[in-house]
Amino acid sequence: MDFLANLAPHLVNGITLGLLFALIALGFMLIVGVMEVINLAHGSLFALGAYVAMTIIGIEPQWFGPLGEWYAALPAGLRYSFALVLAPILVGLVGMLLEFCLRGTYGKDPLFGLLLTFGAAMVIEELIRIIWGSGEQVLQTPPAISGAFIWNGLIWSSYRFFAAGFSVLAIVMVWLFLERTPYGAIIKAGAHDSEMVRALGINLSRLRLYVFGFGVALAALAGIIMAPIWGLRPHVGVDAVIPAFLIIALGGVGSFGGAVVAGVLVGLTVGITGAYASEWSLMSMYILLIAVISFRARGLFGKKSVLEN
Amino acid sequence: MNTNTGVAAWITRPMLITFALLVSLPLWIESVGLYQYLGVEIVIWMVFALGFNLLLGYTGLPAFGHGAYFGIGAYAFGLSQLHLAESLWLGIFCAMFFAALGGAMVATFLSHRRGIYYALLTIAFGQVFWFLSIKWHRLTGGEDGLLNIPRPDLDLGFVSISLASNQALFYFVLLLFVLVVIGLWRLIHSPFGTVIKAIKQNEMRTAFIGYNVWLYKWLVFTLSASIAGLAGGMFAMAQESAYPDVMSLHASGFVVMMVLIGGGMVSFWGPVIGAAVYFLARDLLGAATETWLLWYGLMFMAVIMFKPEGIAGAWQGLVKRRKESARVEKKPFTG
Amino acid sequence: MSTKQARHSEKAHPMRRVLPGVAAAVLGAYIAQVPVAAAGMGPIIIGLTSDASGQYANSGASDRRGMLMAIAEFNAKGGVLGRKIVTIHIDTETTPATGSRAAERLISRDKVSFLIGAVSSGVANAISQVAQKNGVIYLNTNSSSPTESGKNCHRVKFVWDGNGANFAQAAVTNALNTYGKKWQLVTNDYVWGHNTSKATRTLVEKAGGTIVDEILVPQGTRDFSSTLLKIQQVKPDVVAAAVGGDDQKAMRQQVAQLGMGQNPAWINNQQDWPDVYGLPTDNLFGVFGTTWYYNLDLPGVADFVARYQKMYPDTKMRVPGNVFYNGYMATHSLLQAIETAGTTNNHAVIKQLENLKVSARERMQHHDAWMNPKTHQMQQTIYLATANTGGDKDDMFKIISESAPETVADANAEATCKLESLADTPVYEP
Amino acid sequence: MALFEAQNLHKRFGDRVVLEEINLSFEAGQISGIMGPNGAGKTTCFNVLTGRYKPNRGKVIFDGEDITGMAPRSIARKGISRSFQIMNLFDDFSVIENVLIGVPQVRDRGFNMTRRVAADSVAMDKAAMVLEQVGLKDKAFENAGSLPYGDRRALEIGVALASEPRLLFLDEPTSGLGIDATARLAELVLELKQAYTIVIIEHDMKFLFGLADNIAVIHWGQVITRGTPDELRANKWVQSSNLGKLA
Repeated sequence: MDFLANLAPHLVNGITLGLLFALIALGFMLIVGVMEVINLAHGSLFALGAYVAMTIIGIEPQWFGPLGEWYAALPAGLRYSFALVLAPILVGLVGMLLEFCLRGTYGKDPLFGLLLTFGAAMVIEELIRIIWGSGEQVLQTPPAISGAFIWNGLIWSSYRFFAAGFSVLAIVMVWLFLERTPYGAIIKAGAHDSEMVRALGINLSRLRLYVFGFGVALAALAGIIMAPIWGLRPHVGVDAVIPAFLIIALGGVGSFGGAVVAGVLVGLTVGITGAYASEWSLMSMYILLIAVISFRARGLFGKKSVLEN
Repeated sequence: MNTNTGVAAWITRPMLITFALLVSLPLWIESVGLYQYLGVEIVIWMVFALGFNLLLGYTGLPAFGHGAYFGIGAYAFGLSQLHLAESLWLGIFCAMFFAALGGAMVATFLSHRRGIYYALLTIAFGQVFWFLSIKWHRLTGGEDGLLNIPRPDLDLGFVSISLASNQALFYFVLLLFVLVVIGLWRLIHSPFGTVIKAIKQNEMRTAFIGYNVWLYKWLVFTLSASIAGLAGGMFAMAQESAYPDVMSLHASGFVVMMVLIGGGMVSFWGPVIGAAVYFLARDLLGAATETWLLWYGLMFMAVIMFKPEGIAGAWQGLVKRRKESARVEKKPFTG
Repeated sequence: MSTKQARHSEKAHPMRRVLPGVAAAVLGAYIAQVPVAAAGMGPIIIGLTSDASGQYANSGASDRRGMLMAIAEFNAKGGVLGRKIVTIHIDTETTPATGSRAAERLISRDKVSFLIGAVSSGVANAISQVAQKNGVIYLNTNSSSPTESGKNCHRVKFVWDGNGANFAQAAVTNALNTYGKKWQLVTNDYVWGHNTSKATRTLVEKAGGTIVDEILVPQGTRDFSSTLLKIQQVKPDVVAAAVGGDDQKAMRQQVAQLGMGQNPAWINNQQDWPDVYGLPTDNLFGVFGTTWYYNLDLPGVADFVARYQKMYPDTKMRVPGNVFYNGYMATHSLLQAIETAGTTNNHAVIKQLENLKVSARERMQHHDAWMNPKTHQMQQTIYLATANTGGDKDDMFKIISESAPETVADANAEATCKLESLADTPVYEP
Repeated sequence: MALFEAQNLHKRFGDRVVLEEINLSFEAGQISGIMGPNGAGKTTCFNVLTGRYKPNRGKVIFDGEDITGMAPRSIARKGISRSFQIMNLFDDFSVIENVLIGVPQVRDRGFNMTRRVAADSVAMDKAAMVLEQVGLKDKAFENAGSLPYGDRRALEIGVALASEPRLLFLDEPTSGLGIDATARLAELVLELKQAYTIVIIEHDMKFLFGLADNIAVIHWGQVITRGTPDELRANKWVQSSNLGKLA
């Protein structure tokens, strides 16, 4: 009983963590699932998103004259939500730029896409270092979602729950978009046969452009959400891309539900080991992956993927 | 990729040229502003990349955690020297053996997988080894690394040569490089080589012809892991220490970069060219600018975008175009 | 000159031909930059091995600024022994393997006379090993790992930062009396973390406190929520955290979010200025160590800060911190040692450094400092600080105590450090 | 008894029954045909017979030995080889390499890492012979990927022949071929009949009726009738179905 009392908070915590992981993996999942591109720049775009948001929130009055002053006068909450919308869009455009570079690699060995984005990751990380410096930065969160609250005897971070809740929102939105809109249908079709998409008379290259942009925007969004927890530094993306990888492998390529379930699963595993075998908390997710993949060829819910041949 | 039915001699002209170039290296390396130690590292990574390309280029298996076996080799070499006996051959043996062992173990999980899941599993295992190398610090020295690894003499029974100087070490490393090159060249023109290339092109048909695809994939992985181990062992000699970061995802990514920049997908020599370019570019950029990573990434993106077959591919294309234009000149009345 | 050359050739080549371009640039620039001073009376070349990328990029930059300022001041006075001082910097990427290569390159190709700079102990080890082999004097400016002046010490290596043991010494006893006897350790699960926590543990137990629990967090941990929950469940009086690098940055942020910085009491190891500068002060919870602070009320400090601001008018960091200070002091002392030795001969300079004594005034610290000849670690004043909530945005620390070197000496360093004999250290006189 | 027998095979994908109560037997030295409209389950049946899929129920017996659910490679090594409807070649290899890799001499030395393939004259001759048979001799060193369609079909069969099978399965060998190419293929098959037992899946009835000694008709995943071409021509069902009109 006492043990359960101890365990409970860690379960809660593990689930929140898991939702965050799922959010991190979301954009990566979309790109890999639909375009069969393993986007190793996911991490640095994740970081870029946070940096851009930080800049937008902290715009100095003098930058844009009266407009700037009016903006700077806005309550923190408004500026934050503004950044939450604008930053992903901007980074999404960067993503589209990257997609142009990727075009040459379509239909070739998927390796090339993977390595191109590996190069891009380096470039973006260095650009961040040049623009914002290599120092530790802080992404300010509005007071409404900052601070902590006490819940049966333990202190919990309000922001963490906001973040988890936001992840749920984002996940549901994306799911609705994929399942309940014609665009979603097309995207899913594109995921499984580009033949069919062409047959539908849809411009495949434009589809790819948008999907990639969208996936990257999601990466940026995750970056903004994670920055107040992980902190912000040019190479923070590395911490994002590996879990994303893992979760996709675990959930199965091209499976939306899989990614979400896997995210939560990883979160729980890390959370619980963190409490009872903390030194293995990082290792645990790899073990989990190896265990699952050894028995389930395509992760939990994976479908056959072109990337397998 | 070069055909099997063409004449495949033990030694070919490109080999002789490469060997000659490298043998003479110590004579001119300083005068072009390079330094001996860099030569050592380059050749070591050439060996690593060659072994890795057996997996990536010839069998088409995307393995992204190969730094792990390089690292295992380095640690195995170091530990054998520090705790067992100071002997070069023992060290090399341990390096190759334990890397192969690790590889074989992982390969048993991997070999019925393909494509992205193969890649992801290799990454996961790579991370596990990396993690262990830090975690198990009583054995490995953790993030401080395994230090003061001796460079044992090269004992040939009748004579024993000291490898203390980087130049002596270079020639030893070069010797192993030569053996590896000849060995691999032979291997890829052997029946085994033909089979793995077949697996790359069409795994299913290869099985239907009656080959045990799993076993071949397993064997290739183990083999290339042991070569990675060999390289790692030499690396431990060169650095006289072994560090966890050679096992990190980045190090593993870099060897993939070398192979692709060089053109490993289309040429036996790709990895060799790639390793050389990689280190030269990196060493210069690193010394020239704080932002070397930026230029490095751009360069890399450019190669993938404009010459995905890598340098060797570009070269082959050039030669081909030459030939064609020549042919056109020969018969001016065509068309 | 090499730098300009290379940058130029970089920009010059069109994308499409990038590879051959770079290849050409490589050779071109190499040929162009064959060392100026092969030997003899050319300038003294100093190789700077501070990190410019990776985890410690930021501290590395600050470290390097310190060295460069010291060098600039000497050059202004006409250099050392009448020789100008030039520097070559190579990014060690916070990666030991790169550290060795960088050291090999600087020694064999650039023929440097001395090597300076490190933040990560791994890199410092790698460099010092190559340096020892060649007899090149190497200054570890900023790695605070006890192993540096312990089991991994070298005759050619001199360590200028206070280490985990020193800070523990300074912190533990007074924390034990003020906050309580029930301690919990949070330890980064790698060598540095374990050493630091071990030091704390022994001190705590010696002083009659108890360690109720130790949480090991793997290197690379970004989410400390479960750790923090665990701490709340254990309810210790004091948490002594030996968490470093990015892990520490992440942890700080999460502790701040929970407002757990005050209760329980936290004992952190050293907080490097570049890591905390510009952060909100609630990121700076608990008690932590440092070797120097720009607001110390001591003669010379104000002037030092002014010189910094004059030389680096447009760095984000408006005031120098401990990392800069260590980089500066190390380089300064080395150059002085060369001058007094009257030669760059490594043995002579080593002897000078081993008997180095620097007055409190020169060090801008409260106590005289001296080099321990047995461990090659600078014995210096250790300060304990805590967040300064009142002050302006630069004045982040409140110094709460200063301890004389002898009171905080790293007890088991001398036992574990086995320096190579001078005789086994090759003579090196560039 | 027959060289190859399938005894009441069942195959389900999920809840969809694809094969039901399939009983087939192929006599040595004969050409047997399996026909039926598209989607009747012919190819699935083939895949079950050659080990690509395990049947849910039933037995596959080759030369008196139960080979049900054996891995494709083991079945192949027992002397059963097949061609594919969707072509499955080694496109980066030269034509002769495609055959060479199937040659038993090469296969048995598969783990040999030092011997040169090209030096193995026995294997080379064997490969050359196969190419002779399928009429690709003069294209031996062209790249398989760049062959015209008809030649690729021929090579598809060549690869299957290389392993000296006792039983040869051909999956829709005529698909995509023109009239005279089909005619040439028919000659080739008759020629092969001297050496091999052959099973052909076809929907081109003329082709099949011209060659096969006996034919099984599969529809809705079941064998609805079997017999010699003449018997089938007489068969009510075949006549009623459009299949008959073709023949």
